Amino acid sequence: MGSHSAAFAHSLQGWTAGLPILGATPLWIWAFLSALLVIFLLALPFGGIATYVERKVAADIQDRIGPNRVGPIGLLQFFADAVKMLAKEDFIPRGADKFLYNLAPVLVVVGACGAFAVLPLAKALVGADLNIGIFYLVAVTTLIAPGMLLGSWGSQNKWSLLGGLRGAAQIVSYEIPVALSILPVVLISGTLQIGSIVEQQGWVWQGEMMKNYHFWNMFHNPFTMFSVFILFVGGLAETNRIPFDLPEAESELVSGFNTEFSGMRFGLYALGEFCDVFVMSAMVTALYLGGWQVPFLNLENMWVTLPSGLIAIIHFSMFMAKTLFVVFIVMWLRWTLPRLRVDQLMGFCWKGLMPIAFFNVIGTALWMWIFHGKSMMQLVMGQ
Amino acid sequence: MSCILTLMTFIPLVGMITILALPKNNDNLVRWTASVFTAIPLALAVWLYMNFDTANPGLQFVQQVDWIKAYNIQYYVGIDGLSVPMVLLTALLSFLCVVASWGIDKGVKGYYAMFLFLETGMIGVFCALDFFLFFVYWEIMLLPMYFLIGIWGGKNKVYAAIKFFLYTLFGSVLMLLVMLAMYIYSEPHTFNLIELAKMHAFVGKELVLFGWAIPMDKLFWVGLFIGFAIKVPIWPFHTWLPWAHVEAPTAVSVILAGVLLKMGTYGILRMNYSILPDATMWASNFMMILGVINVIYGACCAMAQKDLKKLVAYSSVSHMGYVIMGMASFTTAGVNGAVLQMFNHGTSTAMMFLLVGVLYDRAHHRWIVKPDGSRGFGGIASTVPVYTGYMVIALFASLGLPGLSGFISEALVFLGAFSNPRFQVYVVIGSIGIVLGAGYLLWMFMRVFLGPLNEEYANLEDMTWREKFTLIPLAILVIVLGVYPMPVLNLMSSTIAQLLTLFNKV
Amino acid sequence: MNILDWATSLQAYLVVGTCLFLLGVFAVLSRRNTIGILLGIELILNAAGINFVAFSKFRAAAIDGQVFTLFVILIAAAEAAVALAVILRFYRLKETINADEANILRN
Amino acid sequence: MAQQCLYIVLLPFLAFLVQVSIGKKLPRHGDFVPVLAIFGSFLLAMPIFMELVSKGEVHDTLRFTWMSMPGAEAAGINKSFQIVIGTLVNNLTAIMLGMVTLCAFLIHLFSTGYMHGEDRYHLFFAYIALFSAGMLGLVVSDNLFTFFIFWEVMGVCSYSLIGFYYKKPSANAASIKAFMTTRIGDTCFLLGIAGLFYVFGTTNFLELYKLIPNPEYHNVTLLGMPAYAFIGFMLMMATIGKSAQLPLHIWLPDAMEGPTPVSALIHAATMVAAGVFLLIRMFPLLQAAEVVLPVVAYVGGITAFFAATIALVQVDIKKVLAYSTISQLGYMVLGVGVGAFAPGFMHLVTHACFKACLFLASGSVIHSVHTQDMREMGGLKSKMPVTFATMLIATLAISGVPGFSGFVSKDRILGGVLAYSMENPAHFILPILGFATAGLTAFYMFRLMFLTFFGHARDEHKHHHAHEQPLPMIIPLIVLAGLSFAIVFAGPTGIESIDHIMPTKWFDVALEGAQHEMGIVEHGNPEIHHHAHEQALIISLIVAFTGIFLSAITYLKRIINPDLVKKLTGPLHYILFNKYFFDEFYIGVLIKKVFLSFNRFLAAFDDMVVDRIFVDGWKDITMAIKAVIAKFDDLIVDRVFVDGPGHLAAVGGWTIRQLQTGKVQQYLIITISMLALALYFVR
Amino acid sequence: MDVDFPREIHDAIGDGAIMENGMKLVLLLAQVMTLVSALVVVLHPNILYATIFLLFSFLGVAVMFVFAGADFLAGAQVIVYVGGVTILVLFAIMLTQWLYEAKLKTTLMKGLIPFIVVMGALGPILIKETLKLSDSVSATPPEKMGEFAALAKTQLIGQALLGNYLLPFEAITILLLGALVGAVWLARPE
Repeated sequence: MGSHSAAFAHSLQGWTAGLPILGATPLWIWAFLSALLVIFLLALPFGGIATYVERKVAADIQDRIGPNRVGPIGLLQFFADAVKMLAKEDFIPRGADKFLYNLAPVLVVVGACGAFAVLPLAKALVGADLNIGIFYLVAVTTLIAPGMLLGSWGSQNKWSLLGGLRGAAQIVSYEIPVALSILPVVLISGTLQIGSIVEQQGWVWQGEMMKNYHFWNMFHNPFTMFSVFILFVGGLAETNRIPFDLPEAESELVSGFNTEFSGMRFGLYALGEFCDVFVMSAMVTALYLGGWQVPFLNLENMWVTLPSGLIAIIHFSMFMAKTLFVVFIVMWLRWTLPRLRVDQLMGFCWKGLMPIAFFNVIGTALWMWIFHGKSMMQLVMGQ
Repeated sequence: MSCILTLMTFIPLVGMITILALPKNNDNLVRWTASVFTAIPLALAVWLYMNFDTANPGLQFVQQVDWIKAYNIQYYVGIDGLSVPMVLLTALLSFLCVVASWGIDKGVKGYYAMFLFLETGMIGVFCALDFFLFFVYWEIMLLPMYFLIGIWGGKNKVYAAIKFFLYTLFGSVLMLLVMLAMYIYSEPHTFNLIELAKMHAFVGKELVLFGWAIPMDKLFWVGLFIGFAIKVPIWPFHTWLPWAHVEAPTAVSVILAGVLLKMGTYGILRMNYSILPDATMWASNFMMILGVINVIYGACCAMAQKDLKKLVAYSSVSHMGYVIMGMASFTTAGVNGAVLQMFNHGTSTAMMFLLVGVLYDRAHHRWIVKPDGSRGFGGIASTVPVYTGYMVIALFASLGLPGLSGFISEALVFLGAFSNPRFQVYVVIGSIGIVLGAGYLLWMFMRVFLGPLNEEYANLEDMTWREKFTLIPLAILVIVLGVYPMPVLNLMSSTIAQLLTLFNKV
Repeated sequence: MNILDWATSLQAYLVVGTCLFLLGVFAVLSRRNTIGILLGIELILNAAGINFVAFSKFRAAAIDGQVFTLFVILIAAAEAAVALAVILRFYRLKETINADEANILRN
Repeated sequence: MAQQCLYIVLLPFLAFLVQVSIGKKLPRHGDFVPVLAIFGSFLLAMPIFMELVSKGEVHDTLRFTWMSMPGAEAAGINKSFQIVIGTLVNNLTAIMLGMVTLCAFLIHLFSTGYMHGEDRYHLFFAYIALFSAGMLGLVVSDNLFTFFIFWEVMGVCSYSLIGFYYKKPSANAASIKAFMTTRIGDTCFLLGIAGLFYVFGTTNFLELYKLIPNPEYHNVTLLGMPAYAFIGFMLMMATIGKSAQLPLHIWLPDAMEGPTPVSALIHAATMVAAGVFLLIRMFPLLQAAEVVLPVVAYVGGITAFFAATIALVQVDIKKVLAYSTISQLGYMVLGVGVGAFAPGFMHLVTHACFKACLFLASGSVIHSVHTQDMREMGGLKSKMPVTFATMLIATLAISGVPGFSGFVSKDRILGGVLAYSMENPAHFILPILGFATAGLTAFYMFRLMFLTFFGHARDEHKHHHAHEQPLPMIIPLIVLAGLSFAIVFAGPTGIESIDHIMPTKWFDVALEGAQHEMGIVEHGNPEIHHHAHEQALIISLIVAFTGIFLSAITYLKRIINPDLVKKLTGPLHYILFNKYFFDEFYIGVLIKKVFLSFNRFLAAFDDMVVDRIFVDGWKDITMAIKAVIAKFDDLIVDRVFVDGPGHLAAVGGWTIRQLQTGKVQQYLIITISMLALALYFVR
Repeated sequence: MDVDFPREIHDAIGDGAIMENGMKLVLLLAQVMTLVSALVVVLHPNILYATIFLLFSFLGVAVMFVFAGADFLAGAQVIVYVGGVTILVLFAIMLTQWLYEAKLKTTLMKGLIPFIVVMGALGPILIKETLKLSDSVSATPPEKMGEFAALAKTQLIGQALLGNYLLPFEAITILLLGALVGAVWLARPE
């Protein structure tokens, strides 16, 4: 294991080895570049497309048409939006704390995009497969909280401040159930490394390898079935999505922490938020839904040997399909559920999710102890 | 299934924990849970009864595990003929009392938790064969009892609870001292009751206290005896009992009279008799006198009571006197009768207390004669015939009517004690108790149930099904054992025969 | 030895740690705002953490230093919570958070 | 046969169970169940009885172990203990079975009429069914232990039935009195049984009969007296309690609070006779004990006389009968006491029949006129002819008129007494008491008859409503009256068809067999006996007719004015009317003044002294010690030894305190400066 | 699990070979950022800014941890300090107007004596001692460092916490609980 760590950077270096200049470029630059590549090839388009999709989904759910003017079926709408944002006047309200006002969106985007580094997009396509992967993911996304807080303070607007405070409190609180519902997975796979976690969720029909693979973690034991929902709900709250969108709460706080932001800074906020949704969904996917694993198939161990490029593409599409499905659920929920009150929100976290999450951790631990780490699937198959 | 005793002991504890984990407001859930967790030991007790080898005088279902190895303390449980009737009685009464406590609606969770904890202590005491373990259970029992009286009791509950607690604790201290002394002076040091009984380690030795050389076994005997006498209670250590009984809630009174009192006599048989037979022989006259005093004194005091429950409480004092008399007689019939009386008194007095509790639930007082001199009840036999029927059974069982259980044991005690030439005079004196017993009970019955109806209670409600449910098993036991006592006698007789061989050598 | 190589050496870690410590001490001593003092204390704790980690890698090549740093971090978290609660309490009492006003223990 | 006895006992018991559980729901409140059950018992008992009559002897036993406890037989006192119970059918049993089942059946039958429409009708039948079971059980018991058990069962039935009208305080008082009084005897009985177990290790009659003559046991002592004497006295006490002998007789008159059939069955025919039956069953022991029998005789004689004197002046018809019962029981006890146990037993049986008849007849009267006071009756002869006739027969029987059963048995007892005193002239008082009682009996019984049935109606209203009773109440009267004739028990009738069924002197034959079985040896000179019997016959006839004559001239012809007599004997009448103040003495003085006061004192002692002083007193002592120690602690330990150094430190502290500015940062600056300094030097 | 952080970093450390200059630059920048931010923390009159720069200082320390092979600690540092302590302080400041407005500037006199003490006395001694110490410490042989770097730290920390350091670990948990309960109690509304 681990041979594929930073595989992408390595392969970049490998591919360019023969070329002048590029060939002499040190690995760390490649690593840096690869990170940039991920962000620009993945995060930015995703952020853009997501706005469009969200509007389309909303329209479908509300039985309207949605964006339909720019491009075929409004497909280019997000380009128009981007252009609009970039072209907008760079405006800082008077009385705002300039330093904080500028700093805040950056923190948010760094927090959200930093997480992309460890997402296992495919078996051979990982920014950096850290051995503290999940831990890193949790750590880096915490940067979002001070970002929101500072931005709201910096804009010298009481609605913003209220929104920012709510947001920070919410993120800090919901981090606990989220972390607790990550723990069962860690217990199951015995590692923090996302790559190997995903690896273990594979499926092997027979052979010696069988005992190391136990299908999706979600179906590992009864407790993880609950865990995945807690992770999802907690993630929903961490990303300030409906029904937990209290920091933005249009009807109460105008637009919450980003009221005073416009133009590219608002764009960054929006980007950060969408990236966050994506990261959260990817986390759910990687931890519980088998990541890039194709259900019941082990592409590397089939009767025909597939080219590695094809495998990577299939893995990647599998991963994206699962992730985007989760993203779709998030959007779906947005138009389905009403917003919670603040006290309900906190109560739900501390009195609802927390105890269940604890229970899941203990339950999973007991399961691991009793069944020697076998998943339900393995038990059913008699392995 | 050698772990059955451990199971019986700790299942109520599991029940307690379960109850504490239940939601706060769902009282019925708590009640059902408690019933289930007392029903399991009862079921196990039935199994135990079925599988108990009556021919074997020794210990059965033994489980022996090192507990604190450094001090040779063991988790050592087992039962023989002395303890098995008590274990059965405890399991039965605990279950019935849980059902009988259905009406309690103040702090239900706490009540049942305490109750189950109490059951653990009680069963533990009867099963323990290691003195240290015995002592631990003995003290475990004290605490829930204190709270049950102190929180769910009547008007003077705090006084009664503290009195009960301190008094019993005083006895425990003596017991503790003797326990430690026995440990120190036994060679090898042990708390194991069976080992101690085999050793005869204390005969002929002397213990120097304040310059006096005191025979060791007699000193130990007196210490243990006072400790147990307080629990029995033997005159003059009995005064906590009326208070505790009167103030405790019904079910707790039942347990108190039905099980806790027996622990004293059980303890005397288990410790004083087995370990210190010479000293027991030395003190037998003294015990017999105390027994007679208990019988007559208790009966006389009961006669003068105006509170129904206090009357029953003093009647317990009187009835426990028979147990002491039977034990002190050292005859087959006497000791068998004493142990049988322990069991029978457990059932009949439980019925009495339950019935008094039923009446108290309806009328909210228990005066036979109110403090102002007017009559408390009167003629309620016509309004509550079923209740009266049960009362008649309990009452006649209690006063020793042939055909009901109380008679068999009392008669055996008298026959046994009379067969020992040393005690015939005491038996003659003690037999006055039979007359007095009938006197106070029937007088009470007359004043409460018969005569012209007190119009205040014309609309008294008769027994509910739940109340009948608690009384029917006891009534059946009382009648069946009155007609044919062998099912219980069989359990104990071989063990008692073995115990008595100790005294024939003397 | 150029500056880049020096940065990876034990000395660099220790010097940074010491400087951080000194700055923390200075903040603790000079800040009149109690929150400022709290920030100073956090710096001091971080300095300690750096030293632990540095020695863990360069001197011992063992995990113990890291474990202690973990403890330091945890204690820092507890300390921050308690300190802020104390400051709130203090403000309710004195209507100020000037550290100099916290002088009930004088004389 | 012995097995048959089980069913005889069980049938009424099952009827009891049926009545208690579902009696109320059955048609007619289920009264037919006990009636049929006891009739069944009667039918089962008859073959046994008839076998006795025809063969002159029956004998059968059935035994099984009830309780057994293996003993530690190593030595001495710890024998294995076991109680073997069973049934015994012998001559006495057979006679008792016949008598009891018949009486019980008739009285059950009577009750269906008498109790008709009463509240708790089904329970009444339940109780008397249980009672019958108890009595039959007692009769068939082959050992004293079960004998005692059934004895007590009867006691509790008696208690319940006396207090049947439980709303009447007097009924309740009577019931509790009955139970308590008999309980005293019962306790002694239990002690007696305990003594038997101690001495013989068994209570089985047949075994006892074998063991008692064994001289080995004669030397055993109990409580300093010969064991036989102790046991004998204890059993005598049991009889005194159950058979209402002096001084425990007080309950029986009060027991008349119960319904009249109960009085007839329990308090006349059967239960009270059980005491005498006990004496008869245990006669060998009493005889062997030697000192007991004279005491028994005196108890019986005195009781007979005193009860008869009381009966002279009572106005309540049932009270008169009650005292008469006590008196007659006294006769039986007297008979047993003088060793004439066969006549005693015979009197038991004859008395059962005619006294039951008397009670039932009085019940019939009471049922008719709704009063028990004889002063309100009179002239009922024409209104209730059958009742009158049957009651007259029974009265003649009890008065000892020749040709009736009472004459035979009483005469034999008196003969025995006379013989006894002839042999032991010191006991001359016994025959005097006996003959006096015979006269008194005749007097008061006829007084009763005259006041009730003759003369004019003293209460017109009640007289007007009086009427003869329905058939179920009449039949028992007739049957019992028929049994009051002497021929049933004694002697050739000359009528062949009857003699065919009852051979000559079947009773005497049966009793001789019983005597033989018990191993009783006839003492004394048969010559004297024969002589005494002749004399007794003449004297008893004279006194009986004198009594009847006096009664007639006083109450029928009114030649002697009873009121005048009453005035003349003022104080005596007062004492008699109040029954020698036994009740007042027992209840008023012994129970209320002495016993209850003692109890109250004891309870107060328990509360005030044992509890307050000896138990709670520790609290006060502790509190006092606590106060002293607390003071000591406060003033000396704390102030001087603790605070003293503190004050010293305070002075020093005040000086140093001036350095304290309270500013943390200043302290820190000093600390860190010192640290720097230290580092500088340490380096 | 043989890997630790981006291969390139521990390649460099693990082989004992020269670390890539770029990475060294990153480390140097982190050190500088740590110190500069700390300076701002100490000197900035506005407590809010001081707090924000404290955040950067923490991040710098986290980066240094990464380079010292303590990646798990780096994560913990970020989570606890950035996600916990900083937010807590910010909350306190923002929720309570008085804290923000209480701009208690350090006066010259107030700052002077500490400055003298720290920079004049403690500072030189400590720096000198540090330099001496770091020279005197015989550094671990590179291969041993390499071995260490190759170890799975998270697992080791876990084993250490539940092994040798179980007692302190439990003590810390109790301390944390106590501290939090105490803090809540202290800060409760009147």
